[in-house]
Amino acid sequence: MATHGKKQDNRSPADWWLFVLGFVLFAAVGFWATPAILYAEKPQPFQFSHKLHMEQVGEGCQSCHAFREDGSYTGIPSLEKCKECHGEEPMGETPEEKVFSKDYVAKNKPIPWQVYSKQPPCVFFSHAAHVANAGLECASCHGDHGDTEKLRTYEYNRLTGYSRDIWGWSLIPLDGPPKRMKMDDCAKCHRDNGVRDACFVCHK
Amino acid sequence: MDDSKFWPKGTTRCKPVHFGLWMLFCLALAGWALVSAFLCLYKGLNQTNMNDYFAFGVWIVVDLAIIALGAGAFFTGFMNYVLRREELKNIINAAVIIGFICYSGAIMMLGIDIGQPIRGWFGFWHANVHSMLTEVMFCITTYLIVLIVEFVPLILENRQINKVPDLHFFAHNLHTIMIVFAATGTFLSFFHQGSLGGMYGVLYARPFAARGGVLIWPWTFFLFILSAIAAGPSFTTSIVMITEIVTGKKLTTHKVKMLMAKVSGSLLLFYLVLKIADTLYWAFVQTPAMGLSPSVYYQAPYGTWLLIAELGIGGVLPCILLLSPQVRESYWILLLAMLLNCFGVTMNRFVMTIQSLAVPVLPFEKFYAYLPTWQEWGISAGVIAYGFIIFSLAYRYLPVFPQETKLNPTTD
Amino acid sequence: MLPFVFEWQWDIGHGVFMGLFYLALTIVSLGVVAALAMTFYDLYSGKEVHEEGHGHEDPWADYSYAHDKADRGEYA
Amino acid sequence: MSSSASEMRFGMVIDVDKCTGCGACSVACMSENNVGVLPDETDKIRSITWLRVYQIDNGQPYPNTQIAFFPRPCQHCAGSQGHHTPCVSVCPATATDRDPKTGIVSQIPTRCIGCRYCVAACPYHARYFNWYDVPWPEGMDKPLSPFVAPRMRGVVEKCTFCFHRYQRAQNKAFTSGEAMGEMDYQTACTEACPSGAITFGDLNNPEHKVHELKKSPYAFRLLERLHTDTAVYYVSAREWVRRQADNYLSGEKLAKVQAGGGH
Repeated sequence: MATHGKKQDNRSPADWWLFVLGFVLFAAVGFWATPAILYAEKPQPFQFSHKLHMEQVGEGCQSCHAFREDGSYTGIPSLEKCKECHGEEPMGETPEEKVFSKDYVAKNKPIPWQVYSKQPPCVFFSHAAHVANAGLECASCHGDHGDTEKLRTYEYNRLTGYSRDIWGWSLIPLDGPPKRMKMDDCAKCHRDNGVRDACFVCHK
Repeated sequence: MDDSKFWPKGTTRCKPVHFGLWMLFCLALAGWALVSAFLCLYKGLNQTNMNDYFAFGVWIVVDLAIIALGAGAFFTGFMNYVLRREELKNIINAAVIIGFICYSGAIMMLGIDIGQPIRGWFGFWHANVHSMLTEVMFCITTYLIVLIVEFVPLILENRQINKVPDLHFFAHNLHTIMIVFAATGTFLSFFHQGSLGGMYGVLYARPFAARGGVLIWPWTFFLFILSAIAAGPSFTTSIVMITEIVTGKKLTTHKVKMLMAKVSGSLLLFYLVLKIADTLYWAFVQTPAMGLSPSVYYQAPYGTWLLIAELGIGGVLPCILLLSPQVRESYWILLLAMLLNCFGVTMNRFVMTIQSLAVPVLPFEKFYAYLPTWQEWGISAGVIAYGFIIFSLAYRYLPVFPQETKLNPTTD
Repeated sequence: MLPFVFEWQWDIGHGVFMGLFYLALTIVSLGVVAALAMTFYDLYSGKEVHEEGHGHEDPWADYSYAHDKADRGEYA
Repeated sequence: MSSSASEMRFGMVIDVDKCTGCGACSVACMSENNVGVLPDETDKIRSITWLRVYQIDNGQPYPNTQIAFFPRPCQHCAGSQGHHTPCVSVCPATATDRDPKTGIVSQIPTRCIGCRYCVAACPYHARYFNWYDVPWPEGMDKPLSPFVAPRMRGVVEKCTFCFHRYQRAQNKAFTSGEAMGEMDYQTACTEACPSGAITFGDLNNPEHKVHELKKSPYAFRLLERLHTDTAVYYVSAREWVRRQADNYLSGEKLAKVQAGGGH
């Protein structure tokens, strides 16, 4: 027989609060734990001060990060570029430079830098189009990287292997570069500047 | 094991042993599908016989066919809830379940059919609104949601579940506003049945499939809607009749079946007139304008027998049968006519998919034929097994047929 | 799908397509919400469940949809 | 690049009478664009050849048999008479588009969901689906070009007119300040062709060779009557070759639908 009817009596307010509490608790754990699980750290070969170097060189960023004659971009300078100034004997006193001279310059071994802004292989990015053609500052995408005294920790996504800088720092599109270098961030800037191109312009 | 307290009130069902054996058979069929699906997902689509000439294979044919046959759900719902044909309430539950099976089955198949299933959501997120396939994806998914909403109250009306007051009232209230869902479903279904046809009609560089039309809609858009609503009610009714034969019970009055047959037949006649006009224009005006003759289209094994099978045996013949009152009176000929109608729409979807791709467009290209592998058949069979399982469970435990108790009075 | 996705453009195509899509979704979700609200009302107003769902003499005689209408007196 | 310049349309003029069918273009294309070699390359309806060379003949018995070769890259259709490019408009996920600046039809494999609707839409069979995981044996990944991303299983790929070479040429133009010349951007197949059968350039630019070549009375395009408006022109002095480019009813005159010069 139908003896139910007043079922709502079974649910006391305490049950609801327990539910809300559990929900919030799990959401918080997920929010903090997920990045910790998803991203791993990788050390840079040795420390490097952009600030120090900027004081020594004459032409700013371009002194080391330059265009080649065919319009391609060198990106991180090769060891040869470093050797234009550095010899096997350290120029300064820092222990970092000793490592650099002993392990890399002396052995003529390329430095395996971890590149924060390295994009997945499907992405085409032209520094020439942005710097030489559109006249953007390096800092508009790389932030104050050129003024830093230390290299921050490099983090990468354990699943994809890509740098966390691509899209791991914030999921909501409040931060643009350098905090985030997602396709949406490129697209936003393009759209704001009235450049709406075919997919091929940024993909290969 | 006695499950009789879950049966709808006042009905009897076969012994659990028999039902279990039948389920085992269905599960075996589903197992074949699971093995096939695993191979296709793990090793890739090289497990099929599709290739760069037959980009679409038997899965798309089955997809299109079951979606056309599932149109019985929206059209019966439309006639029942919107046009207020009260007598159709006796078959609407079956129509909804069959529609749900067809649509969910089709979506599961599509998940295996695309090369990168994990990226399936790109079609929604990065939608190209100019593609007919985008329209299909959006409408099918949304309509499946509608079908779930329509199916849920029926599940909640299981004799035991319905004792829970919350669920009882929820089911009851969903029924009260069913017209809202039925109308939305009609709108959605109308568009994606059309978009499925539009998918082929817009392939303007594929002379076999291409059609003219109005605005953005090629004629196939309208022809697919019409053929689906002509075949859908036939499919629903024939499934009910087959269930009657298998269970040995009368589940709806013959009057309901005759009404469905009449609707089906009239729509089929309307469809056939337009389809034949379209075919004649296509064969004698459009095709020569592209420098082709219909004889190029119909090469072995895809000969003109396809045309005869689709429009003759699966079109004109069932149309005549369904529209003659004497035939509608006869149980067996009516069933035959309805099955022929379903066969016709299936042939249409087959021809539009496979033959469109088989016909070479470059003059120096070859004419290829295609045969599915056992993995492709396995997944197709899986959808059928899935349908058997859902429909059998629904029949056993849910009050699908309102007239059942009246038509099968129990002696005890 | 959403206006901040890269492919989105404020044109007729997107307006009509997405407009109809979201309209359909809204109608369906509002329908479900309405049914839920009615259910809560029924429960809290203390409405009793009839035995075996539909306490008519013959529970199958005017089942489901027809019975809904009968409840609202549309057959009267 | 100055946007005031008139719209470009990159395209090819392929001299069928010069083509010897050697296949150098296909090979150059495969190595330039990281096209993999499948476990079974005899399965020709599943293997990937962005630029396929078709062999055609005049259907006459020996000794009157003549053969010719049709190298067939993606035709980079524009679509005319109210039509879009056949493949671009059908893609549900916007994985392919046509760049109005260059007239090049792109394909973004990382966006492709693998529905193969575009493969069905293309009458030239220029689109290829990755039915297999491409096996790059140990060491075979070393000579991959860094300018083109290798594709994964389950996506569609096709000829891009070596768009990465356009990007490179553009970079050079940006840094040097000089406008991009005709020879700065040439496809790999054009460079590889030993008999000079393929000419590549901007069809709309009167300074480019293709602009003149496409006006030849012997120039034609594949399936002109479908109104796909392709960017690849063919040239042959032999009428039977020109006739093979499109479908004709028996007795129908070639001249009736001959595109002749421009479009």
